[in-house]
Amino acid sequence: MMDFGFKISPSSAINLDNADLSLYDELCKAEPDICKCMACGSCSAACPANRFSGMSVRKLIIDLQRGKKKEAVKMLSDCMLCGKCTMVCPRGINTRHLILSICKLYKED
Amino acid sequence: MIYQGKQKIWADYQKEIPDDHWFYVRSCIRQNFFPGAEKMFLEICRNVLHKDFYETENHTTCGGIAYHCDTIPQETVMTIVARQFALMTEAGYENYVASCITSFGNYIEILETWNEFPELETRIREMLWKACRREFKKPKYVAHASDLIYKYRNLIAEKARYRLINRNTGEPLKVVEHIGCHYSKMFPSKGVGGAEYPYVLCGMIESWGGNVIDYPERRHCCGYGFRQYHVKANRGYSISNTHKKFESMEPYHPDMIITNCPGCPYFMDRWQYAIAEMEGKTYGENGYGIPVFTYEEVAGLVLGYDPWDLGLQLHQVAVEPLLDKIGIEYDPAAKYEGLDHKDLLRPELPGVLRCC
Amino acid sequence: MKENILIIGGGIAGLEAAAQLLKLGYNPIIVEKSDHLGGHVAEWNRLFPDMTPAEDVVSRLIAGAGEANIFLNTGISFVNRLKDSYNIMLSNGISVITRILLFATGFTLFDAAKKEEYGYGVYNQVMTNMDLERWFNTGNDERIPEEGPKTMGFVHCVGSRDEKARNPQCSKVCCITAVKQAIEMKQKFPDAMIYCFYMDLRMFGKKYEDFYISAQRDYGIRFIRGRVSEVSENIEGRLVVKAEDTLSGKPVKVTMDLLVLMAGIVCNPDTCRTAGLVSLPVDSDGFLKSRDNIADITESPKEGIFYAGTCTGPKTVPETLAEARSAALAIHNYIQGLK
Amino acid sequence: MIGMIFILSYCLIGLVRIILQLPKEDRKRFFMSLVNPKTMAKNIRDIFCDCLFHVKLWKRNKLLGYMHSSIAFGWFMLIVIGHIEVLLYTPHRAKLFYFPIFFRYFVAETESTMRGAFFFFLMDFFLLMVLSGIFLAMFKRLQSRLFGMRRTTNPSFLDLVGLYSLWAIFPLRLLAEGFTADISGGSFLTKSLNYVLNSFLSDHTNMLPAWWAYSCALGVFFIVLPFTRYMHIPTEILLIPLRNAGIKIRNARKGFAKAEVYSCPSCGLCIDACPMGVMKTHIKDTTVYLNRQIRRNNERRIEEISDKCLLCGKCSAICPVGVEGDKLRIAQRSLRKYSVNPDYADISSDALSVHAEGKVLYYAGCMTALTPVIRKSMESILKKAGIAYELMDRDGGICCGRPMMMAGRFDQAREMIERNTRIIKDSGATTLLLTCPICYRIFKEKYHLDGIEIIHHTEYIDRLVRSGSLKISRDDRKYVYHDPCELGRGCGIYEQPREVLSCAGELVEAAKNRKESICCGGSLGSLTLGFDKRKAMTENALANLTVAAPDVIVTACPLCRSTFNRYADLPVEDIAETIDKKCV
Repeated sequence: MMDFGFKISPSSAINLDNADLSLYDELCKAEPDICKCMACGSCSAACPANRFSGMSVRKLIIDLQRGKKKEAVKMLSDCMLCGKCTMVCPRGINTRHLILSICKLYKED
Repeated sequence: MIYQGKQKIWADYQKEIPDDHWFYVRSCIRQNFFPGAEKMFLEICRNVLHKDFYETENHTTCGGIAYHCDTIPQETVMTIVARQFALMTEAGYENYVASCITSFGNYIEILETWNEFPELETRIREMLWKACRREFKKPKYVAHASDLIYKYRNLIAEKARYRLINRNTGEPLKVVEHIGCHYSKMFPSKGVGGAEYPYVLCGMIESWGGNVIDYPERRHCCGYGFRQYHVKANRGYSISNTHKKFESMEPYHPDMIITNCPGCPYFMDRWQYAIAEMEGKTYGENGYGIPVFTYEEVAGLVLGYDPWDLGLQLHQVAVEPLLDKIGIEYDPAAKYEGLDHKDLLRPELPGVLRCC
Repeated sequence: MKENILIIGGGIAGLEAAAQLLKLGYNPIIVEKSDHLGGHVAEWNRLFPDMTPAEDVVSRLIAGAGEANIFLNTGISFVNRLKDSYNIMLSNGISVITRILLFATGFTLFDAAKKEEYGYGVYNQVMTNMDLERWFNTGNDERIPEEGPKTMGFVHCVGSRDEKARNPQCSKVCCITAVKQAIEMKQKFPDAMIYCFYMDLRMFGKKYEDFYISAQRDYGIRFIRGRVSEVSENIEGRLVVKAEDTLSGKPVKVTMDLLVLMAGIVCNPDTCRTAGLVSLPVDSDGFLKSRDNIADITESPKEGIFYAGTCTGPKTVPETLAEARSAALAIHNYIQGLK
Repeated sequence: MIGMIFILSYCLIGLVRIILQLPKEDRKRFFMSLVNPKTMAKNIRDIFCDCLFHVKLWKRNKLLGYMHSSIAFGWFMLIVIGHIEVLLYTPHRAKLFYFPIFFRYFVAETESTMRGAFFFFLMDFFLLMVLSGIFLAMFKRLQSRLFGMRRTTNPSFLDLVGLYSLWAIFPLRLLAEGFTADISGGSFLTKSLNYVLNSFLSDHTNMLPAWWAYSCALGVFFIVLPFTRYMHIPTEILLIPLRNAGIKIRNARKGFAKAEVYSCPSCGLCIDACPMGVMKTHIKDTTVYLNRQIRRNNERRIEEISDKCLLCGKCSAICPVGVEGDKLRIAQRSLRKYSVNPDYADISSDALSVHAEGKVLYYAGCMTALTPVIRKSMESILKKAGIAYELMDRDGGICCGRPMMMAGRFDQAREMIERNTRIIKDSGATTLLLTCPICYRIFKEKYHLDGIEIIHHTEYIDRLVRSGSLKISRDDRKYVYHDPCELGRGCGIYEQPREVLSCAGELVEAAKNRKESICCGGSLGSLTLGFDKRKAMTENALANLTVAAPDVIVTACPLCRSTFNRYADLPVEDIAETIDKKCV
């Protein structure tokens, strides 16, 4: 293949048709409240790890819903499980247990 | 797809195009990419249809390419345009037709801006006067050259030697129409058929016997995007967009692509070669690409002009399979012969994309 | 002799106002341009948030206004201003003299075909909220496959909050309607994947938020924050819907079998024409202008002309009914004051 | 007879297994402690107090205490005296351990001698004592409320078999001895029964079935014992010396944890103690059921029970045998396998470094960030007292690690501890001040800050008040102090906050306080309890706090504060807020 000095980059668009949501569906069974997230961002704003790794439960949930497992798992790297996100969630989602469930279900690559 | 629904929209976006007496301005880049196209436009309009099309050697670029590359300010591009209008006024014309889509968009944008901000127009008049002591009247009608071919499409169809039909099967050819972004996306009412389903090329295809393909990424840019290509660091972005378009049209197996913009045919033609080299993928039949034409070239083909006189040998994607499909006669040996039968030499053939 | 009160529009506002005016001892005359009473609500199937059948609401209202004079298929031809009353010529040739005019002219659903990029009327599988309600009522629409759509979507704010659609206003009820319809579709087709594309979710009313939470958790409806940019048809005739998923900051693409456009509420052009007959002013949002948008929403700036319902802006059914009652009372007080 | 052999061998094997399962160092420590006279004395004392006299139960409820000690001590004495009798009368038979049990059957003795009468009396006395205990036990089955227990456990089938055979042993013994009393002799109980029986059943042939029934009941009891809650009787004897040797839970299922699980008598005291108990649905998630499920190896339920718990530690605090429900659960949680494991390597410490040479370093913690008033008040107090201090986590920092620890993820917690330790040591501070008991507990238990004093603000304020650096004005408001779980039961701090508060106004007590204080329901300990499930617990805890009609609820934990504040009708304050307002 010829090197032109530039490449065809894969689309950054999320294609929901072929997003692999099998793990997410499994997660939904374990944590049905995950669907209640309305992306208010309280969790991210309160998160002490956000400052270090951009950890955000809001983004985490969205990423999982869009099948972006890699990005989601990476975000968990600095989670300290302090539980502040659970304290502030206006929809009463047990984000702390959600994180543990994700840690259990998903894999680091 | 409900065809009547589209027709209803087309009916809402009809634009008044005078029949005759046009001041014609060329594109900066087309003559290098597809030199036969503009020549064929004037040839058809003047010699086939006997219309009055005036052209002056004094006209320049409209400045649009620099404007869209962010290299000149708005006042500059407006003054350049004002000078073009002055040339038209001096020549005694009121109808202004541009060969280039970006020019067309540029003229429309500037005229609309002047409508909204008359003080800007006054300032530009002053600047033009200071710069070259010229005055201008605003054109009564501004059209893109494809608007005129659209207008004359049925006249051309009457005189046509060929139709866009597969000679072997009798089926209409599957044609992708690609409209330049600056044609009607900025001002939908200024384009034939509006922005969502522009009719300008569809009308030609339908009159000349082809079938229009409506594929999901039909609205997408060809990938040129001015600074996306001109800045080398962005070039991957440019080709990625072209790639996306081809991926989207691929399942429909189009026979050809018709465009009405200077950049689009060039990039859709040349990037097919680059994509083939990068990905090993071709989109036409038997390892060929999908031939990409300007509307003037297609008009010339159906009217029976010699493909090599239309400059089709300058296309990267080989046009011969399509010519064979339609049944257009051509002399393969004459492909690389100049006007004076001088040998133009044969280009090196690409490794992946099949060419003749 | 009972006092005549002319009510323009036989929708729920007109019917409720007529019922109240009857009780107060007046003679309401309803003029309705269509062939049925109940307006848009009569064409609806069930109403949020308790899934009340629209038919029940309308038939109750019609029963309440039973003794009023009702002219169907009738418009207003012209209006003559007399000294202290109006002489109104109806399209059926009858003329009415009244001191009181009540505009209950309602709204028009935004013409979804105007949002060309969504392809309503061009693509086979694009419909509006109204079409869907009609299907709930009749079960007859070839856009909806018998086995149900595998994937479907709702586009919020079609013709609302959109300057390009010439309606920058929020239509107020579409958010909750979309959630309601999504739930109903999920109830009918439990295997369908349903997306809602929204910009904001305005769950302002009683129990709306519960409805929304239930849609998310119990029905698994996926909400994507982002306005749909364009819709295309792919080679299989399925719809390719593109939007930006603004929450992840990425474009999103999904292929669907059905797309429902939540057409918004815009001012009824007939309202404006009729209002023009008595030179009523139009507010900046395109709806009729009240004397005061806070204290006197049911009163026009003109003597003896009153408003009820969505002719002054988008409203829910309970709001419209409350306003109709309020207008009836305002009329009563006005007439008392004349004596 | 078979029963006895079975149980003895079973216990022996169990003992060896548990001891073998202990980590090497623990095992060594255990054996050393056995020969150490001090711990030996303590072991013997504890075994007597706990296993025979049930001192803890006496303290809790006299009836319950009597029930247990009468059965245990009475039976123990029966066995001891029985042996003495055997030794005295038939020394050659002493080797047969079953002999004393059926002594009356084998030997006809005389009560006419003083010595004989004395033994007969003692035997009958203790038998009566046991019987009274059994009677109480039967009564308790029906009316547990009278014994101060609102709810008891739901016994399993084998438990019931054990229970009924236990109940049957002593009445049958009485019956059997009653039949033989005229032959073998007896005292006030057996003799009088003998007269009654003889009055209508004069045939001695009844004697044999009665003795058989007695021996069968005894046999059944011992055979089912290992599979029932009565296994706690032998296990507790092992648990006590293990505990006294300072051994802790290291493995969720082996060694010390196993000893604890088998020591659980299924008494169900923890059911009433559990704050989750306010909702009926949670009754089966209490420690007694955890122990039962661990014995049954029901993994699904073990996970469910251990994840739900708030880790308030109250069950451990009141457990008569000392089962540590909270620690057992954390140990179960640590068994979970996670495929995603956070590590904090990329957190830059530079941004978090502080300079606090010779000063007090104040670590507010994550939860305090949600109740900034605590931090503000604490800073204000420090300023008023003229203390030089530095904040460690003004813009947030690394979590103390306790929440992670509670989730059973020790490696992650340890990493956070290391990171924080470095920051604190590098700061040069002399004192580490904490306003959050959750942080405080882990700093106390797991951090090694050599030389830096770790102090909770309740202690610190108390010290400031005592030293006179802080003057508090009194008012006539009534304050009730809520003991946060991690501070009270977790770290044993009960009195300092009360000292401080009694300077500020009238201190009243909650119905249940100190060691028995009720968790606010907001605890981070529970992994699975949803927000909606906690409301009832908070309201119950509030009801407990407000019995003495206080004006203000004062606590010393940011989490308790925000949890109570959500549902309380009274103002809820952190002790720092209260004191800051009252500082002169």
